[in-house]
Amino acid sequence: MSTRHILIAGLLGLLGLAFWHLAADYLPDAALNPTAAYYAAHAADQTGAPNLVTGIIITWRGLDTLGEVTVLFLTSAIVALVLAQSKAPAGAAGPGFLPAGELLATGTRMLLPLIALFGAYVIANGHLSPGGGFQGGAVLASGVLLALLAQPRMRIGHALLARVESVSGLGYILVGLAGLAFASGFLDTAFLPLGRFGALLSAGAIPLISVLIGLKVGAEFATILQSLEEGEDAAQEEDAA
Amino acid sequence: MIALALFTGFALILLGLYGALTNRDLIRMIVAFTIADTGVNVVLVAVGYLPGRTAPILDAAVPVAEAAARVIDPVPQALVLTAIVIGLGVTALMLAYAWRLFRARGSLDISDFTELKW
Amino acid sequence: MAEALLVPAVALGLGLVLAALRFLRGPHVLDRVVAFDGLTVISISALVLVALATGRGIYLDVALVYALLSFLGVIVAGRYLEGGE
Amino acid sequence: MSDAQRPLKLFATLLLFWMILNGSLAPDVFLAGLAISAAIAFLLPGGLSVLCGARLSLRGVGAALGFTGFFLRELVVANLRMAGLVLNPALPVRPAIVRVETRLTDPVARLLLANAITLTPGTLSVELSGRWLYVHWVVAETTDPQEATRAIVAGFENYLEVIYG
Amino acid sequence: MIPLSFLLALLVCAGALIAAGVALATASRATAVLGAGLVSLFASVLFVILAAPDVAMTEAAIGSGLTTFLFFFVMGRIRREGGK
Amino acid sequence: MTALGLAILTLGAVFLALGGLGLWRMPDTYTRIQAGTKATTLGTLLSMAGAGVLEPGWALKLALIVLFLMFTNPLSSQVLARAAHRARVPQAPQTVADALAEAEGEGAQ
Repeated sequence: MSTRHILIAGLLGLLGLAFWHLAADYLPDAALNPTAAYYAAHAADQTGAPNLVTGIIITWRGLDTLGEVTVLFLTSAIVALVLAQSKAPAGAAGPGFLPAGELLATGTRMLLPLIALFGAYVIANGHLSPGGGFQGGAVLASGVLLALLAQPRMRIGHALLARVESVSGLGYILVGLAGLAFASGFLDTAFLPLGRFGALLSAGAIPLISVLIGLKVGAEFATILQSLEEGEDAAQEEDAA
Repeated sequence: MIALALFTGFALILLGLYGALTNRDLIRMIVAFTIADTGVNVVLVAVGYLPGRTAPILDAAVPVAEAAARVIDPVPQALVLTAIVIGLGVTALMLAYAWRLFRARGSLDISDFTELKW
Repeated sequence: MAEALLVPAVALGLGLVLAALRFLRGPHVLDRVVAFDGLTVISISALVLVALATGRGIYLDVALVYALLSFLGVIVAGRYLEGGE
Repeated sequence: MSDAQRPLKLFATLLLFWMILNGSLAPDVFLAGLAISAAIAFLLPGGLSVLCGARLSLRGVGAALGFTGFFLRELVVANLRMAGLVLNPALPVRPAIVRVETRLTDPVARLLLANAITLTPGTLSVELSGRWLYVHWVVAETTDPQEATRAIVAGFENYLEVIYG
Repeated sequence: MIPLSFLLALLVCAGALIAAGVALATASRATAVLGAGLVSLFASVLFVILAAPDVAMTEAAIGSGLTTFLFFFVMGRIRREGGK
Repeated sequence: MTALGLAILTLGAVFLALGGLGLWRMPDTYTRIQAGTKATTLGTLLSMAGAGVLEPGWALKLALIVLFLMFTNPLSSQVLARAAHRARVPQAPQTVADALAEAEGEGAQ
């Protein structure tokens, strides 16, 4: 026991020594490296997106993002699968929280539309200001989480979530293929007009892809939250009742 | 400021790893893991920062022509952005397995799972 | 103006330190949750100060996320601790 | 409150918030806001907004302005008192949880009342059940429900009753 | 401009390290989860100071809201199913 | 104009610091919630007002931040106070009455 602690502390000490050298000798570059400089110089004429991070995520590194969304989908599917195979002991099924009070319930009913609106704003302005599909999806999932907290019985159906998830995933692939057909390659967003730099509807297909990613990520997070919230047993209980 | 952020990030990684390796409680191991995760993100963002420059978003404050001379490296930010999202997925997966183990064995203490002992 | 912003920053830092001390001390878990709540609200003003100092209005979007979503963590903790620790 | 009006009021509130968020009056922003607000108001039938249940007459608007002014004044008073309390070395607190009564029935009005009480001098809503509101009071002047109601609730309730009557 | 950012960065870094220390040292699971949430809160402010608002927004929405929820929910279920 | 904005901003920051002081000095959880909520809400309101005076172009968004905060902050405080009461967090020795505990006691019998 204690020898193990000492061993771990020693190993981590070695790692810390390596980190120390990395950090102490670190000197920031004076200028951007060539890749970043290229991205900064060509944001306006290639993607039309003032937010370079969104431009990189959706256009220049779009394939990585597609892969990442797939990984997230696999995660949510595996979480649901892992939890579906085990049942709660008799009499212990049901939510882990006590029922909410009236004030929280009313507050949730008032806040949910606002959170959804803010999520839509974050998604739609992803190419102009901080935000984009991933952030907006997280905000939307936070709305779902608030609904679960205030009214544990208030759930969006798993079937609906799965449908939103698969339709937006399919749409993402189709937009990518449209880039292959009408522009220079897979996931090239320039097949739609770039529009006026800095306007809401501009930057080619970037807002469209943002919306699809936002819906997909939001649905995946919501699936994870609901799987952890209910599990299989409580749903069966409802069916029986 | 970069050095400060780097040291904080590295310290968070070490603290998180130490906690994940020495705790016996599954939930607290996962908590320590998320702390290490945050530390990695801090280090990556700090490496992308250049002193005296501003966020890689072009608007009235940063015209397009000056962009390459005024903004910081956007590539690590794009990387970290996706890393955070995946990090949540990984945490959810670990918690799902922890819960499954709890239902199978009625305990969250790893010393009760003898076949995993090292 | 940048130097003048230091005065509010110091006052705000004092608030951060005091709330962090409460988080450190406890004694009950709910005291820590209260300190957490205070820290998130104070952070909103810190973000606005950073936005003022750098002159970038886009940072306000992050402050908006804090204002709208940071209370979720507090509510989750409160709802869990309702049933005892 | 008629049920047909509720989604419409929610839609109007959301559209207003959308325009404030974007801070622009461009036509594409407005059209996107129309679509998004309509979608949210349609998809969240249980949603409420501050306008829901409110009386949109001249008298209601006047009462709303009065409520806002009264609330801001009380907020400042609350903070000055709290500052005096915190900076006092003796820390003369006399806490109590007292029971007060409210006549309001509209859920939005009840929530606004509880929030206003939380932000005003020395009081904090703990629980709302039926017509009883349980309030934590830092420097309790009385424990009698009638007197406490007069001291804590009456000021806000007069305005809210006019708005959400 | 620099001293202000540096002052806030210093506070935030110290806060993150303290919160991590609390999270690892405490005996209570709930406090550990709160500590992790606080670490990601401070990290998010640090990201804004390091000029990464996109990352800060993600961390604020995910780190202090959704992750905390996952932990507390699983802990609530475990408490209900009779854990120790 | 700049001086006015800075003054309001500093006042707001002072109120935030007072909120921190209240969190630190108050004797029990309920009074800490009170001190924390009120002082930080007004402090944020004043800070945003000061920032709005300094940068008039940001005023709408700052107003929205204040609006959201004024709505969410009391709500979370109420949930916390309710949780503290349900979890039977001990109250300060100076406490004179607890009507909620009496009401719950009657309901249980």
